[in-house]
Amino acid sequence: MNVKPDFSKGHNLAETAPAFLSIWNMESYYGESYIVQNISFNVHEGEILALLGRNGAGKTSTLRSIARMDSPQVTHGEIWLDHQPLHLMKSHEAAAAGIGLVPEDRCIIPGLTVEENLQLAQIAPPIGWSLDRLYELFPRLGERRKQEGVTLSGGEQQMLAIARALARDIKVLLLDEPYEGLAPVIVDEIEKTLRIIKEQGITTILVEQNAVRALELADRSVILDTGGIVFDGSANEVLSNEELRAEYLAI
Amino acid sequence: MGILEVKDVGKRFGGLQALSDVNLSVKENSVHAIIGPNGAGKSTLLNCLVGKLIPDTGSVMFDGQSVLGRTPYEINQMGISRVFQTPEIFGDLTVMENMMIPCFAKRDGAFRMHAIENMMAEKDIVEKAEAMLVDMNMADKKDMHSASMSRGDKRRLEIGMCLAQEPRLLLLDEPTAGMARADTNNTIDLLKQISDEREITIAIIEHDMHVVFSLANRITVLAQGTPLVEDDPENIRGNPKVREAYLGETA
Amino acid sequence: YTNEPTGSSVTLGFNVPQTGPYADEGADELRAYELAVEHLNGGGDGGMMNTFSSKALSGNGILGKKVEFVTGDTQTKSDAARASAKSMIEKDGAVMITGGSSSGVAIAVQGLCQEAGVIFMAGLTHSNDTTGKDKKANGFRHFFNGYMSGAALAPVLKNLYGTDRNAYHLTADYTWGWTQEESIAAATEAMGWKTVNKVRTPLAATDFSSYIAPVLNSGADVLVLNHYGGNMVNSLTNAVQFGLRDKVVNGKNFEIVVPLYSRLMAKGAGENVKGIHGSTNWHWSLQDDASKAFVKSFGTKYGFPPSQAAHTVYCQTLLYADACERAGTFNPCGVVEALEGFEFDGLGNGPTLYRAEDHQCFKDVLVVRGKENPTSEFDLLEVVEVTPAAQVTYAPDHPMFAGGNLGTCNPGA
Amino acid sequence: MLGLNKKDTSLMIVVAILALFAPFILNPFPEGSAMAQFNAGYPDLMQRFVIFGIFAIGFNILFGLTGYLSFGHAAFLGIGSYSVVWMYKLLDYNVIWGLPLAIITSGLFALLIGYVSLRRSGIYFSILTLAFAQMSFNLAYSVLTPITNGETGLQVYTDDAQVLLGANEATSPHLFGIVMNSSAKLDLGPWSFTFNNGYYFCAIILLLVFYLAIRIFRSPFGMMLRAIKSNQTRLNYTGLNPRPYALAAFVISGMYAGLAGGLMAAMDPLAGAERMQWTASGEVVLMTILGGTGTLIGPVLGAGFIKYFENIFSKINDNILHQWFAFLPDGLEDFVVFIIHPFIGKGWHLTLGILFMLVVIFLPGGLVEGGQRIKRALSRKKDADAAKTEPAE
Amino acid sequence: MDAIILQILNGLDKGSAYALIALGLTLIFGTLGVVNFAHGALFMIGAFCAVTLSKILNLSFETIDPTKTDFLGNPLKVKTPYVMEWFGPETGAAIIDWAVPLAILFSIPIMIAVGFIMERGLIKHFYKRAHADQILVTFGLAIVLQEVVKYFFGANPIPTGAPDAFKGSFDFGVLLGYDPNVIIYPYWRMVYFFFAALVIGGVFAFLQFTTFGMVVRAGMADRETVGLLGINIDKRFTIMFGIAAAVAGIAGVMYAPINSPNYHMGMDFLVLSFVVVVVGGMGSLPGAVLAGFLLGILESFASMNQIKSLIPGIDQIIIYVVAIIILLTRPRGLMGRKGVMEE
Ligand SMILES: Nc1ncnc2c1ncn2[C@@H]1O[C@H](COP(=O)(O)OP(=O)(O)OP(=O)(O)O)[C@@H](O)[C@H]1O
Ligand SMILES: Nc1ncnc2c1ncn2[C@@H]1O[C@H](COP(=O)(O)OP(=O)(O)OP(=O)(O)O)[C@@H](O)[C@H]1O
Ligand SMILES: [Mg+2]
Ligand SMILES: [Mg+2]
Repeated sequence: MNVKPDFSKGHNLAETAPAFLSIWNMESYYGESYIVQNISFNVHEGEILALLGRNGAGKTSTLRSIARMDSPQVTHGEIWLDHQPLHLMKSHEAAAAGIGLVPEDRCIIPGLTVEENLQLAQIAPPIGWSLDRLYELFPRLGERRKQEGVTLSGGEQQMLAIARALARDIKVLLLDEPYEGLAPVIVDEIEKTLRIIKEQGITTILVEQNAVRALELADRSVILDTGGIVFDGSANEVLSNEELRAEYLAI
Repeated sequence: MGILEVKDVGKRFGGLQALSDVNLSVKENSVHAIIGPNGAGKSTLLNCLVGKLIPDTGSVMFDGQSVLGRTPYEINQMGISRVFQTPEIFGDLTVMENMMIPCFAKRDGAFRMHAIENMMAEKDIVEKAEAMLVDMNMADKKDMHSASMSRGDKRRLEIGMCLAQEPRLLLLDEPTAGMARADTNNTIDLLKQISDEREITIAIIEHDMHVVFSLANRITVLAQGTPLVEDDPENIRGNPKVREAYLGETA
Repeated sequence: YTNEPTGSSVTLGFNVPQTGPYADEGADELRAYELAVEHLNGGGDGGMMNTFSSKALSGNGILGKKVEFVTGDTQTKSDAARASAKSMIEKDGAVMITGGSSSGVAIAVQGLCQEAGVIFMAGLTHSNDTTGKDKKANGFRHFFNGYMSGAALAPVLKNLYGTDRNAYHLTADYTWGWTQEESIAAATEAMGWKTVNKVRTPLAATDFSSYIAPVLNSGADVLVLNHYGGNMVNSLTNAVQFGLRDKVVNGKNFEIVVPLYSRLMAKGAGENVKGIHGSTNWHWSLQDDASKAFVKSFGTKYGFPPSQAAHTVYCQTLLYADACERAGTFNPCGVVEALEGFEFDGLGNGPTLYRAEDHQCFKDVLVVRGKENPTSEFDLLEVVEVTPAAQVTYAPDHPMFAGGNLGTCNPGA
Repeated sequence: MLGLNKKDTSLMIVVAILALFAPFILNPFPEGSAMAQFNAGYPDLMQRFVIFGIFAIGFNILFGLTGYLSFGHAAFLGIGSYSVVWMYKLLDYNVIWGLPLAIITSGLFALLIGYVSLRRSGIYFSILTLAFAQMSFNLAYSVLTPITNGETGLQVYTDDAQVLLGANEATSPHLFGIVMNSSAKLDLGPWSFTFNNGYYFCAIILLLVFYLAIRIFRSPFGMMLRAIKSNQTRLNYTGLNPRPYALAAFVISGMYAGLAGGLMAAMDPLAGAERMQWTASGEVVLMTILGGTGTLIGPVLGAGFIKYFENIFSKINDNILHQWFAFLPDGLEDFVVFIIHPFIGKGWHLTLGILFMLVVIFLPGGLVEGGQRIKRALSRKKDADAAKTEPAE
Repeated sequence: MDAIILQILNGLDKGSAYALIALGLTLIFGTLGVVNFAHGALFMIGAFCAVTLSKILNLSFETIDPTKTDFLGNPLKVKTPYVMEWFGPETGAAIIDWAVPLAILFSIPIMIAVGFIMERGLIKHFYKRAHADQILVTFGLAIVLQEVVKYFFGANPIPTGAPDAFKGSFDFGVLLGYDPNVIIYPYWRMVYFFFAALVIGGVFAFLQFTTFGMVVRAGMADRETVGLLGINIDKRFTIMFGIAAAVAGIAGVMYAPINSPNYHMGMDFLVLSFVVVVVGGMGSLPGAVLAGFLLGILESFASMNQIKSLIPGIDQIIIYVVAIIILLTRPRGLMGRKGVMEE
């Protein structure tokens, strides 16, 4: 079932892309299982998009596809970021093009200290926030800078993962369940941070189980179910649409 | 006298006093929640209970016996089961096999040489595992390779595996983190049911206050390695110290 | 008897190392076998068939049957060698197995042939045990052995280095090494040398520096390297590296002796062999008619002179064929009878005896020295002395060879 | 049947048929034909297939199930062989004394080595086992010569005790008078088939231990072993002690190796030290991976594959090549022989190395995966055929 | 005492060979996590670079010397190397004499190329595969490389001498006040020791003072995440492989005069080098170097007659005994990092 990417249908999105980040007919596979099923959506510059859905709906897979990770394998479709064809890139090229993914299991690198984890992010250009500025935003990390990253508590790891993304000069921040495992006070704080990030002009896609919280923050929302898009519209619309909330978000 | 008595436990990591003077008593058949800011030492405390870490000072008694100095499997055989913060399951095995292993552990103890018997011919085990899968709402995933499940499903499986052991004390480290709202609600129901019907004592670490307040009969708030307060849920909710250190405005 | 040839041809099994460290030696053996088969079947110039004192062979195969052969790889491992020999016997119907380049393999295959009821003509095997405690009625050895090396070398060493010498032995730590060490020590002690130390080195050793470094300080003035193959190449190279040969100890020049030499090893050790003495079974520079005939026919076919291994296995093939002819049968018992006590000449080492008591061959042994100014890449050794057979002959019950039992010939099924 | 499910039963039957009819299956080419070179149906090689199959099956119980990669299993093989030959020397040539002893001594050694080595996991475990085996090899080759007869290998001499040796008893290995190296021959036209007592003795043992392996794979014990490979943390926190399970697997696989070593000596009364060398340990690792780690039949296939190359390819020489290609014009014949020459005879290692690489690159699951692919391709074709025929109905 | 000094010298030298091989192996095996059974073959190829260069320098034309005959009685063909013809006999001879040191320059590009090709063509596809698969494929590769060398150079060792300037040995004993000839040490082995120290230092400096080492370590622990940080880890792995191959290769070049190169010398070193790396601890370069010297020195001590007479055969097994003791007392070898190939 190894479908070769087929870009022949030629919407030349490079010029006509309607938005900052455009996903067009994207399909991805884990081995032979078809996970992301032909989805298209746009994200505008500077906005926060909430990507919602049940467990297993395909949110993580979508983010990983956009970041051009090896799995799931994108077999069809186009992804354009600011006129750059992400679908033709490998993950490190996509990262250089401005994608910053905070993965759901944080992926702090074993064997490296907190500071080294951050330094690692600043090896390849473009470089973003300075370490000092990051420690200012997350003082806890500053205190723990010599500790091995993986021995941090869950919440601290989450901060490190976000800081690591910001250490690079990114255009789009992909956040996979950033609130998971965080104390309510910290969630508040991260939310504040996200607003600061937004003010910096960074576009964000936020995947979150706590839909209400996410929607309050987001401008727009896309809801996934079994690998397909079931809703694409403004965040307020979701909050006001009882049916949608009950069916796909159980809220 | 509770089923679990933690006395004066302290634990140091290098320059960091992760736990100090922790005293905790968990009553039989209660649901005891441990909450606290990130890095407060909750997981560390849990690790001291299950033999992963050995505390520097203090004692941990389970049902009148000390757990200190015992290996994890011995402690488990005493009746303490644990669910991890990131799911630990047998990824190479099917869901059914994952569920059968704790059933064997319950029946046969830490080691038994049953090299010739047919696994599937062990009727009692198979039935028990199947029943457990039905309880966990996973019967349809029975033959699935457990590594390729979504994370929510993995966590549910892990909880099921712990329950299959019929432990006397179940330790849960953020069981609903990353779980969709609907499943979170299911899990709450399940845990309620467990504590009511199976007479299992539960100690739970959780940041989702919805879960905490739905389940707990008793709450300990840990901050910077020491218990801040221990009280009934209603009192905790109103406690200004707790609000400031942990809950923030949202709760 | 086992594998009695019924058709118009007879199959011989050439079992040589084709992989592993001795592969080149094995390749040279194979060349010689092919040459022998060619000559037996009447091809080529006949080689040593023309000089061989027995005239039973006429170039029409053996007993009128065309000679065919199968080859196999011993890998210089007993197990692999036995497996290969068995396949020749069980699958290809070989009536005779020959070849090999180590004593362990020779003894293992000899035992197998005894059980299976075929003749074994051992290739390169220098351990006393092959015709000593492990001798078998179905097996014959054309090669000389450790005792004979010692007996041949001792007088030459005495002439060269005198009777007042202190020898230090480095010995490969397995059976062959031990028997050679015992033989050489006995022979040199008999002429007055003292043995300062006998040090065993692991078979797997590649770097001998830590064994060689203490030699000078031990008061020894002669180093005897009871090593073969890669071990010998490395230990000699290391010894020369340490400059042992430039030293003067006890007022005498320090000397190194390598009791068992082969041209391939000399080639591996390169310049380091220059001026170093040892013994060898045969060398292409011998000027008797038989040797010349063999060198010519081998050299013409392959473009370089044969090694002692090639010579040995060529002779054995002819001898086996000749024995069959004389016995009028391929039956191993007939062949054994024909070979036991057989005396002949014209195969390159002078008058030769296949002794009945232990199936060891007695002939002249060469003492050679690494050549100072070689004229070509083959011209590495020069013959210093041809020790007559009588001087290397020993009693069949000599203690170094005691303990074995030849048994009786086994014709097999 | 016999407590196996349908799939396993049919696998067992297939293996039984293959084993019992091997003398036919392995000798497909008529005697004297050019292809006869590829026949493998002679006693020694058939015995080797089976014996190394047993070795690899046992190894796979450890490696395939628990993931513990031992690099020292050859030690047990050697110990098994020495045990059997010592019984020949002390009692008599009946293999009934030696084989159980081989299993017991190798089991004891495995217990000892496993107990120590299993304190570590991963590569550290591998190196510990390697170190023990290499120590055994080095000692057996030299210092322990009184027990092992060193380089020459342990064998029976006429002056050995052999206290049970009867007057008319066979002087080669036998089982109550059934002499291992005697064979019956069957000639069918140009074909010739050999039925060897020793082979059938080994084959029956193979079937027994293969059956045992299936039972182990399907047992709760087998599942625990797979759980060890999958996640030891979880196993610990599920109240199970991984150590005795792994040790039991180690001992069982050591006993398999001991049995295999014992059988080698039962077929051929000689035990050499090089059986314990790391290359021998490495060989069984390669056999298992090549065949398909963790599969039941894979290791047997892998063992057959390697032994086939070792024994058949190494024997092809230029002469044979010239015979094969004699039909070609002379120049072309020489050219073809020149091209093939590096891969046969003394180049059989090269062919083997290339095949290792090809198999592992293209068949990540080993030879078994190759088989599965063929099967799938066939069934897909069948499906396609079925689909084609459907509209016609 | 003199005997001890002597064995320490020997041990340092043996150790530098072990350390160099283990260093290269650790870069691939301990750091990239690829079980590279072909590492010995790289060492061997290095040695054969020296052989090849010396063969190239010895390329000759033939003239007939009618006064002498060859073994068949024909007039002898005398070979004169071209370099002697071109540069005059003396300079020519000097160039040939210095073949081994020259071979270092010759081998580095070759080895780096071999490493690149190996990684790009083969190993790349095996990072995510099971260690067992890596063993099989690299073992296959090792056999193939070895057989190719055997095909062209034969199975016999090929003598490849050090320059004449380094022949003979240096008398340390005299320096320390002992009698002459008590503690002697070959010049070339001293060169080898200093060379090894230089290479080891160079590799350490490269990995320590650049972020390269950290990136590769991180990449090995979690390739995906490192890719997310914009780092092209594949490229760095390839470079790492090239470096490792070059280290193995020049270790082989310099080793050629110590022991004549043969096609299976890699396999002879293979087991030992794995033992050294693991005893040093997976993933630790200093560990590998330390273990190399430690085992080298202990091996030398074990070969002393005094010790051998106490424990017969100890020199046969010392390495393994030490390995077992170290691995049982230190779970991750001397300086191993947690989690590297522990499963
Ligand atoms: N490595 C994998 N191999 C095969 N299937 C996978 C793999 N990872 C995920 N899947 C499947 O892909 C589907 C989508 O998974 P994904 O992780 O994208 O969901 P999600 O929306 O992020 O869910 P969650 O909220 O639980 O994180 C699930 O059905 C899951 O079983
Ligand atoms: N192995 C270790 N070495 C050093 N420090 C550690 C180690 N394990 C934990 N810590 C530190 O101890 C503190 C307590 O960690 P712990 O994981 O118990 O927190 P927690 O209460 O579970 O937090 P969270 O809710 O974020 O999971 C943290 O600051 C953490 O960085
Ligand atoms: Mg997800
Ligand atoms: Mg925690």
